[in-house]
Amino acid sequence: MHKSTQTKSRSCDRVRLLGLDFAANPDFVHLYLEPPSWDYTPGQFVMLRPEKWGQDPVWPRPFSICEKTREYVRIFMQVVGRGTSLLSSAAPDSEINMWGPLGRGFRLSPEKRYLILAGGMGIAPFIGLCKEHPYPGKLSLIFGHRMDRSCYPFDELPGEMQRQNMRQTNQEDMEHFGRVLREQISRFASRGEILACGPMPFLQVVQKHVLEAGASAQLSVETRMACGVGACLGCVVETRSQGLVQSCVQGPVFDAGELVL
Amino acid sequence: MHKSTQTKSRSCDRVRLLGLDFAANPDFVHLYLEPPSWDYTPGQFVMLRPEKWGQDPVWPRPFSICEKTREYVRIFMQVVGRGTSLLSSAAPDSEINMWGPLGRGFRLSPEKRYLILAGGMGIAPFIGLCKEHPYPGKLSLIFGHRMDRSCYPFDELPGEMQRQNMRQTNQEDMEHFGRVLREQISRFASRGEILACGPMPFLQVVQKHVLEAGASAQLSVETRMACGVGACLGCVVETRSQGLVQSCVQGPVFDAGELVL
Amino acid sequence: MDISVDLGGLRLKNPIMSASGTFGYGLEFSPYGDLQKLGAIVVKGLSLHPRSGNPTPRITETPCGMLNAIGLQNVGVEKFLAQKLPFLPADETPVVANLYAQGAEEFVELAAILGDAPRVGALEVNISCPNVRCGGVQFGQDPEAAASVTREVRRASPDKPLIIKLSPNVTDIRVIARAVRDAGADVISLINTLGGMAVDIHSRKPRLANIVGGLSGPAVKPVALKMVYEVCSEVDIPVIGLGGICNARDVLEFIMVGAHAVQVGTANFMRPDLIFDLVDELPGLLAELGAESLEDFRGSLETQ
Amino acid sequence: MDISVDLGGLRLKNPIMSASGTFGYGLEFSPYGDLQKLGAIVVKGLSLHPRSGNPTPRITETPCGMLNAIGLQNVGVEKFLAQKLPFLPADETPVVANLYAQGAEEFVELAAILGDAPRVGALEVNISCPNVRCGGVQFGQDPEAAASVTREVRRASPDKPLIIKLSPNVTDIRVIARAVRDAGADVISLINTLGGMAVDIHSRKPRLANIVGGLSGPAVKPVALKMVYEVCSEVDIPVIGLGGICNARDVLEFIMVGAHAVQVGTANFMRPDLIFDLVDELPGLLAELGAESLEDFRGSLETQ
Ligand SMILES: Cc1cc2nc3c(=O)[nH]c(=O)nc-3n(C[C@H](O)[C@H](O)[C@H](O)COP(=O)(O)OP(=O)(O)OC[C@H]3O[C@@H](n4cnc5c(N)ncnc54)[C@H](O)[C@@H]3O)c2cc1C
Ligand SMILES: Cc1cc2nc3c(=O)[nH]c(=O)nc-3n(C[C@H](O)[C@H](O)[C@H](O)COP(=O)(O)OP(=O)(O)OC[C@H]3O[C@@H](n4cnc5c(N)ncnc54)[C@H](O)[C@@H]3O)c2cc1C
Ligand SMILES: Cc1cc2nc3c(=O)[nH]c(=O)nc-3n(C[C@H](O)[C@H](O)[C@H](O)COP(=O)(O)O)c2cc1C
Ligand SMILES: Cc1cc2nc3c(=O)[nH]c(=O)nc-3n(C[C@H](O)[C@H](O)[C@H](O)COP(=O)(O)O)c2cc1C
Ligand code: FES
Ligand code: FES
Repeated sequence: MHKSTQTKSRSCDRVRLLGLDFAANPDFVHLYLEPPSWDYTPGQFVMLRPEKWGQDPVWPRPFSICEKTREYVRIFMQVVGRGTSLLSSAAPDSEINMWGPLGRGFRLSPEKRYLILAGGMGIAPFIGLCKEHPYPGKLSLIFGHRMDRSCYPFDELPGEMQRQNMRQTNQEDMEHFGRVLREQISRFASRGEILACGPMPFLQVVQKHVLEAGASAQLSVETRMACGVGACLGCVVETRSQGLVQSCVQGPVFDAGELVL
Repeated sequence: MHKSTQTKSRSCDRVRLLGLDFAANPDFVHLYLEPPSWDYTPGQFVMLRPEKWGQDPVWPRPFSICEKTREYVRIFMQVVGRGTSLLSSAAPDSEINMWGPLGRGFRLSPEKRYLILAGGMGIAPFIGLCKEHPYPGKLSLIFGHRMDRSCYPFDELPGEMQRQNMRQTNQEDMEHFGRVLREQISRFASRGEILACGPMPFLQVVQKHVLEAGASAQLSVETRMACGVGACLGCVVETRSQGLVQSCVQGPVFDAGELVL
Repeated sequence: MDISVDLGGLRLKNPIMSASGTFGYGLEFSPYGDLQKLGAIVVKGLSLHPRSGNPTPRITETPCGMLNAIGLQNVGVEKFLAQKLPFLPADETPVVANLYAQGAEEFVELAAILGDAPRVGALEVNISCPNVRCGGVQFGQDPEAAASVTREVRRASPDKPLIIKLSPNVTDIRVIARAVRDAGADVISLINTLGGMAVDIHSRKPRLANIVGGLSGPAVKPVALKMVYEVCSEVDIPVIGLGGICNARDVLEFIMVGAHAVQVGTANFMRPDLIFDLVDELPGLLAELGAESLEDFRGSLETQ
Repeated sequence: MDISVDLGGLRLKNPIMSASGTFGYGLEFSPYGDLQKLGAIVVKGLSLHPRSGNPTPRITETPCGMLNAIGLQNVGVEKFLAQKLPFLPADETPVVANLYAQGAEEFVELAAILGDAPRVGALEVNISCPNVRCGGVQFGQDPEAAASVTREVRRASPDKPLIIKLSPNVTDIRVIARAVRDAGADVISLINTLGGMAVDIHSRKPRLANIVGGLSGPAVKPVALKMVYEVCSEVDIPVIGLGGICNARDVLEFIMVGAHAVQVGTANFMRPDLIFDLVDELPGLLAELGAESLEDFRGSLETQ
């Protein structure tokens, strides 16, 4: 991979919002931000807090680094509440405090095969990962989602990858998706490593099948975060070896066997 | 005058911001808002609170009705703090809660001569008044201001009016302006009525000269307002006949002799 | 959807009341909505004699809130009965008189007058205003004083439902709640404002002429919700919750922790028709949450 | 511009300290600024033994603020001394240990260990955490208990400057301040968090697993400022003011009502380099206000 797997440095920068790009559904939006000089590992995230927020809301908001180029840092965001709604209506050129890259990303080796399991917005950290991977043929992806496929940047992914997208709109779809996950995980278990990101119920299912299949997997978790730097102790998750740890520092990516979900 | 001097009705409307128009200095801005159906009297004001403010800042902001046409309600605003700064960067088409017209405006009779004394932003309520007056020749205006004349909509005023603008940039200018005010007030005292709007120190000077000259005058005062409808009792001013009264209801325009400034 | 409530004998068609001091005498809001829609109107605090209140400035904005030190400016009880009350739709929407006095005797006199007034639905006794020097806050901060005022007012006005409004500026709100319940309160309302202060570093002056004032608005909602929860868990009489309520969700938060009704205060300043919208939105939100009535939702917080 | 302060023997080059629990062990913030710029670093509350804290969720956002119920998760005093303290620039910027214990004996043991630790500049005793069930808040709400903890810790650590951190959840903060001053506190810091609560009407659950938590951030600033003002007017020892400080203006508001120094808490979450910017901005703002030094500005509030 052309990115180093180690974070070189971190900083808090006041960056300009270069532009917004809305998907088919306006609740799905890509934010393009002026790029700081740091390098990142896919799976790492940034904290965003526009200057204009004043004193409300108080917290910044965490987002996976979807992609970083010389021109921009890109965030792929779904509007779910006040913070994301304010961000999605931010004025181009407005100033946003951004700090990162934060946490531990996916540990990757260019030679290995990976099965990527993304649930909904969990696709975000994989965009850069896949697009920048030197051998996309080594990657396969199963993408489960509820909204129309056009909401997500699925089609951007390299054609050399094996990509499968599965939409769930009802209970039956969900069950089918669960079966596919189990099948694919057990089939892939001996061939490489699994990377997964998505909502908690999705990760719980993935973890269960991974452990059953004795597969090796890295899971990226989402928790409520106030600081992103390890100070507030709000984002803790339970791990088998170390008890409660900050997911913003020790995560968001953890070995599947480590996590108590 | 084509406007009735009595308020016909009041309402709280969620109106669209039609557009913003910045003066030479970007701290001076004209807001154009979708016009509700009410009629107003110059000197009356509206309360504005954009939906987007959420819960901070809590209060709406009061602004004189600068002008109202079939197409728009216009506010002439100076950016002085957080509320006005947020308003000046509001997105066109965004929704703003506006209620009004509030308070008592200037009591005017079309036959009378008026000397208008405006200090700085105190020019706002006089724009509509002068432009809509059937006999602008009966109006004269002295406009004192600190910023460059191009910041204010002075040049819009009807050419038939006698208009004098005086910029104050230092103590000497201020003193000269004070002398002009005294002179003009005493000269005009027996010829008609005086209307004044501006910052408190300006109104205090005007009131002093008006009382000395035995002139008849209406002064528009600015106070801290939380509600604009007479409920919070935050905006009270002292009057000679009724003690403390809400300036949002009994004012903002008062007879000069009534006010204890 | 049945959203009516019974507040110690005072029947409301819905749980939305205005909070004293933020809704004038009610009439100020009639251009913006139909007063008859409201559950009840609580008017500005009334004293025996007219009061002109504190010097200005009396209000200042704070993060997600405001401070006030109005100092109970009001027209006095007589003028209220003669000039304000007759114009309120009291048959449709009960009018609650909010009482303020500087001592027990004055409270008794006031309660006797208002207790006899035909169009007054209930009395709410403000033992918690932090903005007046004698009386006020002391009653609300000491359980014995609170109980004694409650007893006196109860005696002076035996028939009208009696609401005692508590101050949040205490170490343990449950102690005060128990004291006023035992002393005969039919209903408890809380919270009044939290003590607060703001200053201007440029002028080096307090932002309120009174130096300190009372904090209200969304900023205080978490404090209010906790105290309402505590009082609802402690006493068995109906509780009216308030503090920072701005929308129908906020209303139901207070109901969910056990309140029978709520009052809307500072939010009336954010938009004068806001309180009327709340009444409209409430049934729909309750339905969305799967509740069959307001009562069904009340106290439904799961703490496992 | 001289902005140094003396806090009961602890000399700070500027009045900007981090608030306990919001700045980790300091090191978390070193990528974002030079720790040596700060007046002092107050670390996360330390207990005798490691604690894992409360179940999640432990934090939730509120209007202009947040609630937390972390429950004093910390590495324990030994690991702190061995693994965290050595990496802090304690010669340049004093490290203040924040002590938490469930009873007087534990406080004494902790104070003895930390009192002897060479790189610890001062002790701050948290008698006010509302998030742990036994101990904690009780000490801070009762003047006698507060005094007795103060005396014990004073005895166990006679040499280090002793800061007692007060709870705002009391009827009269001045009573507690006098009690701890008389019991030997060198410095008082306030406020800790205000008790609060938030709930989710959809899940019908509290937003914190602990049900209640502590409110902090800009929302509480008016409450903090009033209490700091009251304590500064009441006792003659130095006071550290905190609660909602977000910018240099806020800092000077607390100094103007009489505080010697301030702590920055929740604002560290808004932006991790914010606290460093405050240090840079302070001298300029003081100059703009016509002050000759921080001390010149302190207590300069005019109440006529
Ligand atoms: C490491 C990390 C990476 C993330 N990456 C992305 C991303 O790439 N794209 C994206 O769209 N979102 C991402 N998220 C989630 C995103 O941070 C939240 O959606 C956002 O903070 C919500 O803010 P809000 O103010 O709009 O919603 P709020 O009003 O704060 O909350 C709205 C709803 O969302 C829930 N919620 C809020 N924050 C979280 C959270 N962190 N986890 C789960 N539920 C939450 C709330 O409980 C509530 O139900 C990430 C979160 C984390 C922790
Ligand atoms: C009846 C009335 C009519 C008005 N008409 C206009 C108008 O046409 N155009 C216009 O630009 N402004 C007008 N104002 C003033 C305008 O309301 C304030 O400038 C605005 O509310 C400031 O909001 P802010 O959040 O930007 O400032 P804040 O951050 O609230 O305050 C910034 C500074 O302005 C001061 N300030 C705030 N509100 C007032 C006030 N009401 N009076 C005096 N000083 C204040 C504050 O004390 C502070 O020093 C009017 C005010 C009133 C009461
Ligand atoms: C301007 C103002 C005036 C008030 N006057 C009174 C009063 O006269 N009597 C009273 O009991 N409470 C009074 N209050 C307190 C409110 O009724 C209410 O208890 C408090 O503001 C908290 O609710 P809120 O956050 O919804 O405003 C006043 C509050 C404000 C803001
Ligand atoms: C997440 C969090 C954790 C805290 N932990 C502690 C603690 O361990 N010890 C302590 O004395 N105070 C603790 N506090 C209280 C803060 O130090 C401070 O007193 C309070 O937050 C008010 O200041 P602020 O509004 O600037 O945050 C904590 C506060 C927060 C928000
Ligand atoms: S978000 Fe604050 S410790 Fe992880
Ligand atoms: S602004 Fe509220 S009474 Fe005038």
